[in-house]
Amino acid sequence: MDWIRDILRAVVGTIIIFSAVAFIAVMFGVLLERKVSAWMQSRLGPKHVGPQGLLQTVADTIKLLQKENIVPTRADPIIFASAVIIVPLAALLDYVVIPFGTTRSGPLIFRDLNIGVLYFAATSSLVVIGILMAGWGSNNKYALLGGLRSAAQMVTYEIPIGLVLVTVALMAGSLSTVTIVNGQARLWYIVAQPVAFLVFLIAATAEVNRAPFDLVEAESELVAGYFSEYSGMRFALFQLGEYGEMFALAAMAVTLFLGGWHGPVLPPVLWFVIKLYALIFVFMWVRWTYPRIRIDQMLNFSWKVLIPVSVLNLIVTAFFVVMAHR
Amino acid sequence: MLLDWGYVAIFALVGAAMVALPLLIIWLISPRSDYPQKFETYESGVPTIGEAWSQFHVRYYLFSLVFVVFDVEIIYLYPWAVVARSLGAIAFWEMLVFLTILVLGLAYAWRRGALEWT
Amino acid sequence: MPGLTHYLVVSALLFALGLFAVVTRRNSVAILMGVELMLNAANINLVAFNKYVAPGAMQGQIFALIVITLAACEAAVGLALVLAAYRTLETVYVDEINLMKW
Amino acid sequence: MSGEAIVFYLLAAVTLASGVIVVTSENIVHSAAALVPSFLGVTGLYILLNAEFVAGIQVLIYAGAITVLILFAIMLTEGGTGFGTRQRNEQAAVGAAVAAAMAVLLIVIATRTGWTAGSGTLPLYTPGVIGQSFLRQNILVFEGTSVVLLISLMGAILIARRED
Repeated sequence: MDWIRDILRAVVGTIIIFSAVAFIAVMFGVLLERKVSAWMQSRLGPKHVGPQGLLQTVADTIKLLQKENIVPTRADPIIFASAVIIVPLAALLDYVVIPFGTTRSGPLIFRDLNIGVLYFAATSSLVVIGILMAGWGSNNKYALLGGLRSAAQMVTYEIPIGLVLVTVALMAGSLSTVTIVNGQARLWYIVAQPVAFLVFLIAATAEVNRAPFDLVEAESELVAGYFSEYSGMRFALFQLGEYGEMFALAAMAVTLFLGGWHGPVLPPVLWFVIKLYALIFVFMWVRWTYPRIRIDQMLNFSWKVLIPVSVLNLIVTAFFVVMAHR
Repeated sequence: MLLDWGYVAIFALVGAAMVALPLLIIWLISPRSDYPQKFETYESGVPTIGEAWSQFHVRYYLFSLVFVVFDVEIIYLYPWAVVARSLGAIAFWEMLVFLTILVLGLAYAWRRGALEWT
Repeated sequence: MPGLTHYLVVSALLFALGLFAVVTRRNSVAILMGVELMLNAANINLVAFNKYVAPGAMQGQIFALIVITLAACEAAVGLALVLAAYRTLETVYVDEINLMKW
Repeated sequence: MSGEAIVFYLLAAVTLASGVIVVTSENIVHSAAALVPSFLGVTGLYILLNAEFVAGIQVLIYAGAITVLILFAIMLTEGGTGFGTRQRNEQAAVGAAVAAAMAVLLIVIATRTGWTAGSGTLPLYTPGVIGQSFLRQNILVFEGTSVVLLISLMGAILIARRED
């Protein structure tokens, strides 16, 4: 019975990826964020729960599980409830096309789709819908304003990300992520495409609403942006969505520019994880270093700097790829 | 190919179930309160005034408008990127024409001030 | 196995739903949503015919892409018109936009 | 019933059920939100029809861009304030009859016509095949699209911008 085996494999794979993202990436990521910020500000950070505070996020999650289940009476119940599913799900769907490593029997990936990077762009664009629904469904002024700003920011930075994805696809001649990684066996694309890498990193920071692009959930003016009204476990699910999306974009950056699993001596999966956490560290470093920018600066930066630069970069890349081939 | 997408469909379904699981758990175990103020909309601690569902400024629309057009532009670049190498120089020139026309669009939007947050 | 007719029936039903929205809705944004449903129905037809009637050619899928593009343009321009009408007439309900009617 | 048939009926049910919500909901934001599952259902149908590239584009453009545009437009106009307002005009019954007649007509045509099954095998529609087709046979369409996009961008900015 082939199809039963396939279904079982898919279900088990999904559960593994989801648990890995939830526990290793998100829970550990939140802890790391607090430790890194503490380190940058000469503090100690969480220290009491578990050895060196390792279990702090676990304790926080258990606490959030026991919180009262509050849906504001003025909120729109259906939209309010579906947003909390859509945002983390759309973020986690990205992981389908990310190759984590390679084994003797082939690359370690949930499914190597023909349209890999296009799939990635499509699923991450679904997050915007969830955010708009969260903002509108809460019927809270801060949430709605934050949701609209988030949506404007995310759609604006989707364009440079799309252009960078096309540039890398052009280098590799394929949309499949495994082919892209295989194309970097000898030389990582970051060497040939430093500009594209920089654009991707900046746009990814904006895409996950992190400082310096965190004006959409600026605590001092908008409380928590689009998820102001979400408390308890719902809040945790939005955190899952946000950190899940950050790790997905970092993993995509590793896949596109840093050679994915390629590296000497160490096993491939370990290389992937090392590169992933190095990029995550860069995200955190940036977050705790730079001040927040204004919304007009944020939009101007994408439309008047990133997009022209990435279009130009694409044209130059196309010129070299096509001419070098002759 | 259908098998690939079957996997993706199962990923989405199982994933939705796993995301919904914590919501089921809190529905079962979380304490309830019938304290009406807790269900008020948050507005910095003062009583909520009016609905949040009001009208917003048109500038949000202008940005999403330019976004949609560029997003559509990029979908044509994906298939081009895959075959550009094998088609050679002609692919480059065709794409240059395509991109130039769209850069004109960006320039127009810039010039008309659609990219200004006024 | 679902055949061509199955897809055509689904698309016919979707088209009828869109048509219903277009002829009965008062809100112009809802009318545009109906138009989007109708375009989707047309696209299902194009792709289905591509698979079952002319598998060798690929015009069906290419044309579906073109239709998606035009749908995006239509939505952008259409919604811009709605906003312009709302600005001058302060309504989005098509039966209240009657400046040209007497 | 084969697996493909089950999936087909499920997708058709999702598409049509959310389509019904889109056209009947009294709350315009609910209509817009219901567009998303409807578009995703159509995406599933494309995949069943071996059109995965078109399916990816459908999610990216319809679910990810057009729905956002529609939600923005709703929030810039009536937003949620139009709850009390009547959403359908006086001819709802006539409209329903027309739509039903249209559906019946289309279904009769679809089932009564003897569609000639085409010759040739369906190639795997990878992005590469689509790209070849765009850059070779359909080059005029390809370049024409960019002009259409440019014109609609200019037109929409011209219309939507506040003249002051």
